[in-house]
Amino acid sequence: MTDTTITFGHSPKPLMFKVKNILTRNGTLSAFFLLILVNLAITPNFLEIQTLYVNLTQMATIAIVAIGMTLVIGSGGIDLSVGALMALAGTVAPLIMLSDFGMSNPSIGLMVAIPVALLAASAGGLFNGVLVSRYNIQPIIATLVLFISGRGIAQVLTNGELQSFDIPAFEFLGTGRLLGIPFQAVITVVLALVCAWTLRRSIFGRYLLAVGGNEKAAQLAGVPVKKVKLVTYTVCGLLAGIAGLITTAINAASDANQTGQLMELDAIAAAVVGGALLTGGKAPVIGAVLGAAIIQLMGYTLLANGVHDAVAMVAKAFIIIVAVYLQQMRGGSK
Amino acid sequence: MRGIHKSFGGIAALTDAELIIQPGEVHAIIGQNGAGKSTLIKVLNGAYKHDAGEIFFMGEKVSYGSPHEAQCAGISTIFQEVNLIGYRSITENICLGHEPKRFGMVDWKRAHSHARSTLRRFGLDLDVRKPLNEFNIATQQLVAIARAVALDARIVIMDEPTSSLDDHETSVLFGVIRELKASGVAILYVSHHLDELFEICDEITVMRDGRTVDRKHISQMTKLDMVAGMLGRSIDDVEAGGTTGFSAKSTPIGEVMLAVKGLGGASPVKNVSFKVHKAEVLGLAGLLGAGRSEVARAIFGLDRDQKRGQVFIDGCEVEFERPTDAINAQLGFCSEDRKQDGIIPQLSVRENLTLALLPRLARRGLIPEAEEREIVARYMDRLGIKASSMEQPISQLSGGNQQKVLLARWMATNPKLLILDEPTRGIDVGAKREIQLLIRELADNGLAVLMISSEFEELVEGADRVIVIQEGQSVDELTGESLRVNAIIKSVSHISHAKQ
Amino acid sequence: MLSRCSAQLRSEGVWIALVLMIMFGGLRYDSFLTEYNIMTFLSYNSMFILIALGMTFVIMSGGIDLSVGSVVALSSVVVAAVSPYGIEVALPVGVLVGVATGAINAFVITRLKVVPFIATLAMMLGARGMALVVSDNQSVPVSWDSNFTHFGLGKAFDYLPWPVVTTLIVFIGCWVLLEKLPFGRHLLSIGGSEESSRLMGLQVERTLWGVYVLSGALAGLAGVMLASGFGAGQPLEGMGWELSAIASVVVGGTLLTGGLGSISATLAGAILLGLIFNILNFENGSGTITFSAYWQSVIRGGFLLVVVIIQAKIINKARAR
Amino acid sequence: GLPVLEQKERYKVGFAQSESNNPWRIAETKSFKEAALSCNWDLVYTDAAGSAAKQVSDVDSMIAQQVDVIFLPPREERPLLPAVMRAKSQGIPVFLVDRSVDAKVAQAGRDYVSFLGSNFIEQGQLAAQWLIENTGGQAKIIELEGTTGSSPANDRRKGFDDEIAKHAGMTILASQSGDFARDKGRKVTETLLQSHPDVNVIYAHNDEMAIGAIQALEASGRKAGTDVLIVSIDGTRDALQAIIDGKMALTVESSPFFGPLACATLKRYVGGETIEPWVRVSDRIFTIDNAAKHIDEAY
Ligand SMILES: Nc1ncnc2c1ncn2[C@@H]1O[C@H](COP(=O)(O)OP(=O)(O)OP(=O)(O)O)[C@@H](O)[C@H]1O
Ligand SMILES: Nc1ncnc2c1ncn2[C@@H]1O[C@H](COP(=O)(O)OP(=O)(O)OP(=O)(O)O)[C@@H](O)[C@H]1O
Ligand SMILES: [Mg+2]
Ligand SMILES: [Mg+2]
Repeated sequence: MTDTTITFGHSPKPLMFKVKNILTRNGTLSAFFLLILVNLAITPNFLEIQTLYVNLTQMATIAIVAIGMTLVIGSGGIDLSVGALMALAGTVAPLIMLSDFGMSNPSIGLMVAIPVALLAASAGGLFNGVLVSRYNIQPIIATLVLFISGRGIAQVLTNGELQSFDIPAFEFLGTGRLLGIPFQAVITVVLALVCAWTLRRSIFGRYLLAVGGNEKAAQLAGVPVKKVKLVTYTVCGLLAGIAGLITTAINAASDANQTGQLMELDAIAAAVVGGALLTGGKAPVIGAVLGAAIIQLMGYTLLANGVHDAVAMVAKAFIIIVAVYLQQMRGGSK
Repeated sequence: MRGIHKSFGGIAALTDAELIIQPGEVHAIIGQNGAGKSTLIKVLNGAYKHDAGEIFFMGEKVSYGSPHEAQCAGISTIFQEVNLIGYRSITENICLGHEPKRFGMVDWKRAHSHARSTLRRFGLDLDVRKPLNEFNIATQQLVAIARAVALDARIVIMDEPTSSLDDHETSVLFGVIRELKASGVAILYVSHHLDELFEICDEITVMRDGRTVDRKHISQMTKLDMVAGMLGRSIDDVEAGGTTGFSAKSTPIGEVMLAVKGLGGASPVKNVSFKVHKAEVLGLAGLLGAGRSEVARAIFGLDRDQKRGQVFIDGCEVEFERPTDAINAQLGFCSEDRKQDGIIPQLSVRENLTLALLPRLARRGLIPEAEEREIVARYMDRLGIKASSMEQPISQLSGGNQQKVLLARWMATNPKLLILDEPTRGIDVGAKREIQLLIRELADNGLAVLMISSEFEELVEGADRVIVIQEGQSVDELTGESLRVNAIIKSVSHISHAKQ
Repeated sequence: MLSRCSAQLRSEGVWIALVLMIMFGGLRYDSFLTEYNIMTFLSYNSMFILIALGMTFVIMSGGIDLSVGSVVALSSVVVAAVSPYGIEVALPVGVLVGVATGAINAFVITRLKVVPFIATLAMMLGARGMALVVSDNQSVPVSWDSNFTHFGLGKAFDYLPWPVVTTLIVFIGCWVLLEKLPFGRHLLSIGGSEESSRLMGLQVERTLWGVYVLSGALAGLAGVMLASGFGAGQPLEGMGWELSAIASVVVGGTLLTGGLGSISATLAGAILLGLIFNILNFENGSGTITFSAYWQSVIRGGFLLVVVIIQAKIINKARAR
Repeated sequence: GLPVLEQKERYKVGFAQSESNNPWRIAETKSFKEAALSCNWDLVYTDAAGSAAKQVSDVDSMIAQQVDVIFLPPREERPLLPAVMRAKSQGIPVFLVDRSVDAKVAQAGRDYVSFLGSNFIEQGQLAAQWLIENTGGQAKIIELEGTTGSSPANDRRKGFDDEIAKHAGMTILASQSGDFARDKGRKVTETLLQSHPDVNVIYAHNDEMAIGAIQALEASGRKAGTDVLIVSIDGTRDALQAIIDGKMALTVESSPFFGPLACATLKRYVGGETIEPWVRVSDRIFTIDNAAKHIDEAY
């Protein structure tokens, strides 16, 4: 049709231009590198392995929840209940482990506690899915229900009280190392790869994007729209549950009041900074992990440099806008 | 307009395009799908910004930043896809942006009467307070036209205004165009119905691959000239092919594939019965709003409230709960509304094409990539789908190519019965021919095809048999000798005319 | 193109639920329908109604505004600081604070093309941060000597609390804006389809500016009520208010996808969601059961679920026809 | 004058809790519920979920229900004033619990009966004084603040910082909010340890954050209690256990057990006694010397 080359990355151009090109085309990455550069310049002791570990462990939960959020956003929805589901999973596991049964059979208790906790969070996700797909309730409102009462359920279960425990096998989830790498970072990477791969290669992934892109058309083409949504929200709940368990494990205590507080905002921000479109049809899982890294690094930078909480909030607001703007420059060629 | 360039993400859509329109003339732009007609129009009215070139309007150099500016300057546009607001009433849609006001407040009384009188020019008498989406596409299209005409513009741009109108409505539109023309308004007219042009147009600009390749007065052109110009081929070459793509039938009709008995239920479908045989193309004719699309949707397991009646596939009665069931029974359905029910805009050509095939393609839930690519390449090749690659988002393709991808989506599933609702709506002659050829070829290979079309010519030449639907009832069947355009027109409009 | 489904606004559900709730409360608790309870209830909920009204406009235009809760806080601390000059100064200042944040939202949305959800999410952080910075992390005392607190605590004609009167006036203004002025029509069209509206020649950006500025202004006004009705500018107040505002709007039947909505249904929705708190308080005082804070959240979520499902059923039924 | 409360068999007592998202508040509520049983109260309990405005509205609904007396732990000092004033105008005596309201506008003995509680500023001072004594006036401190903008965070910071500022050898390296929560306290400490590796004291505004800090220290390979001294406020069971384990040095008590005190004070008030404006609760200090003795009374 035209005589211009279609893939304009290959044409010979000065190096600077190329770098600029890659960065403008991948705004998320450029925002990330920008943050790293800033940190190298101003943050004391930034180039330490411990710094890396601290950031890895702290971003793990955001990243895991953001992956689930990306899937939901990709299917055209949103999930406000992830923080509440984290709290739910985080309280259910210690409840079982600290019960008479769990105390007398520690290993069986652990084997039961983790799946049951994850099941509880998945059930919450499934509940969201049912509201969204079966009753056609708009996702923000559907998930607002569990946002309000999910944490309440967790609090009712524990009467709002903290449950401290000393179960090293469980705490490994939060504090352990695998080949020297924080265990939760390993979990994050594995989950990200599995999800990214599933999205790319599996029929479910294709269906998910089709539903997010144009639900009516997908339905007409034989995509089981409701089932896809059910699975998507359930997976998101499951991932939130995993994050909840990790949080509980690090703290060696479950706190229904605090676990996952405001996580939905971080996760949504991470997903969007990572390139998810709130209109659906795109689910960049790896981007979400990168987005989580940006959110984490941003917090780290402000904190480590003594920027006080109030000012940090303003700065965060600014950085989110800049990151999303950079991210969007890639898409909007106009 | 002179030397207009416009590209999307590095792909040129317009190269050195030129357009000159005189006051009081009806100027047609023709060209294949993707030739750049709509893009040129959008550049003119400010929806897109051009990369290079100049636009002069009444001797002044102009460049509009938005359709709003163009509208203020006197350029009003009817866009190719109906672009109105479904939830809002007809009045609101017509008056939007220039509501009659009293003391700064919207004067609803005047607004309604303005809307009513505007529509009356088109012979429509509708409840203007109702939301637009309660009306069918043809009515919506007429509302869009009425809106543009009511704007008191110097130039009215019409991008394929007739693609969802029937003959009667088209002739009403032509009446309005003549009125406008008489009052000195210039009209820019884009259409794939070449015959229409002779009726209404003065000047023709031919576009090909983003360039304006020819500009002549209509009297100096024949249909063949136009087709040749659009395709960039010699006249002889084109002449050999005929005007529609349908060739003569080569395979005898087989046994009954689909039988519909007394289908009815909620309005507008009341009582429809017909049979489709293997290797047969059955046409459904009817006026807009007769309920043809609803019949098709009901068969395919959509709109489940159409409860009465029976549907048989291969002799067995079936009741599809959802499209998946129909697909499993090897049915395929191309809906009339590409944007709403067809494409998944963010996904690539490849992903769109294999969507319906996935359950069969996938192994243990995974999609075999190589095989998928191979299938996509095969169909893109076979249907001549023009895209920069199979990874291009489908939203960037022209309408005709989008339609081909959707056809391929169903062909790939190797269906027994294919339901095509307006398969060639808004598609250029070149692509249309190809699609028509393809339909024939599919039928000859034993496929049963149910084709809904508002173009009677297409039905006459393409269908083996035509069922006429009138106000939700199947009233007539035309075959063989009786299958003539005139006969369809008569049959289709019999009652409605008698009523008036 | 356009969908075929008939989609008229359905908001019967919220009115029925509201009437049922009021009847329930009135029959079960002696002092529920007393003047004191009704007036203090309305007075307190005025703030929620105001931001819910603003949110209705935003949602009808197809957007969302997550920043309102923080803007209330920001406005309240700024207003508290100028309260010695009296309400004549404080009121415009508070509204202006809201207008400014709304304008920033609008700028980010229309110019930088950041989706409303994210743009206002950032403002939610930003305004909260600003509120804390301005107030030096403390609630800001208001002047009790000027007429400032009269606005939040006083009554018009010795009967109706000023916040209620103000909200009533704002409500009427919003209704006129939506039903009688072109602006209302334009924003509904934009919510129905932004692309179509642009192609039809609407000045989409200008209307969106109006929508976000209005939402901000109403949040600013709510901030004035907060400061003068509670005697302090409170940088930490208003957390989660955006979500209850969204819930009020949706419970009222306004489509989150935009294009369809009703101002009066939002009013009903906001009152309904406020009532549940009031009723829980009365239930805890009636001596049979005491719901802990946790049970209260479970019940509130459950209540929202019921209302939303009823709404969904009504809407789905209408759609099926 | 203050409203008179007639002698009755049972009193309808309003308790307008401000929030229930931390152990301290939970213990406080529990204490009031127990007091209700032992003192023959019909308790009208509300929860403001952290919103001062809602707390005012909660008090309003108590007034509407015509309770006899209101115990109010104000979420904030200033925004609760209208609630106090309205109760007064409706003739309902109010006792403030654990936090007071702005003394410039409302006064004990005139607008409300009395304030029962301790002094947050003093708690911060106590922690600072202990540190100064036990570090010989030399320390590099990280401060973990409570929720930004909340009054215990502000007061505990003021009391501590003012005291520390008097000693040149004591420096506060960084002061950041940990939101009164264990998880956030841990995260913030992890980060601050990286940018301020020379720290040797951590002061947390509550025990939860202190425990988070211990976890952060251990994760970074430092020994809590030896490499870094930890002091905080509250006196929770977990904190006392940490003191016994040698991981924490000190916690200043901030008792949530107001129920019995409330009961006793109300009895005195009904009996016609004039209640002093501030019924002081004296805060103890828990260290390794007495932690084991008191752990069973902790919450
Ligand atoms: N928004 C867009 N982004 C990218 N490419 C576009 C866009 N709009 C149009 N194009 C491309 O520009 C070319 C010209 O498209 P245009 O819509 O102008 O064709 P047309 O002549 O109107 O075709 P049709 O008859 O199918 O309407 C096509 O190749 C199309 O793929
Ligand atoms: N949701 C709806 N609400 C009200 N009327 C509807 C609705 N859907 C369809 N109709 C009506 O049903 C009738 C038939 O619809 P439709 O126009 O699709 O028939 P058709 O014969 O298939 O026409 P077309 O040539 O456009 O395909 C029309 O009169 C239309 O107004
Ligand atoms: Mg076109
Ligand atoms: Mg049709």
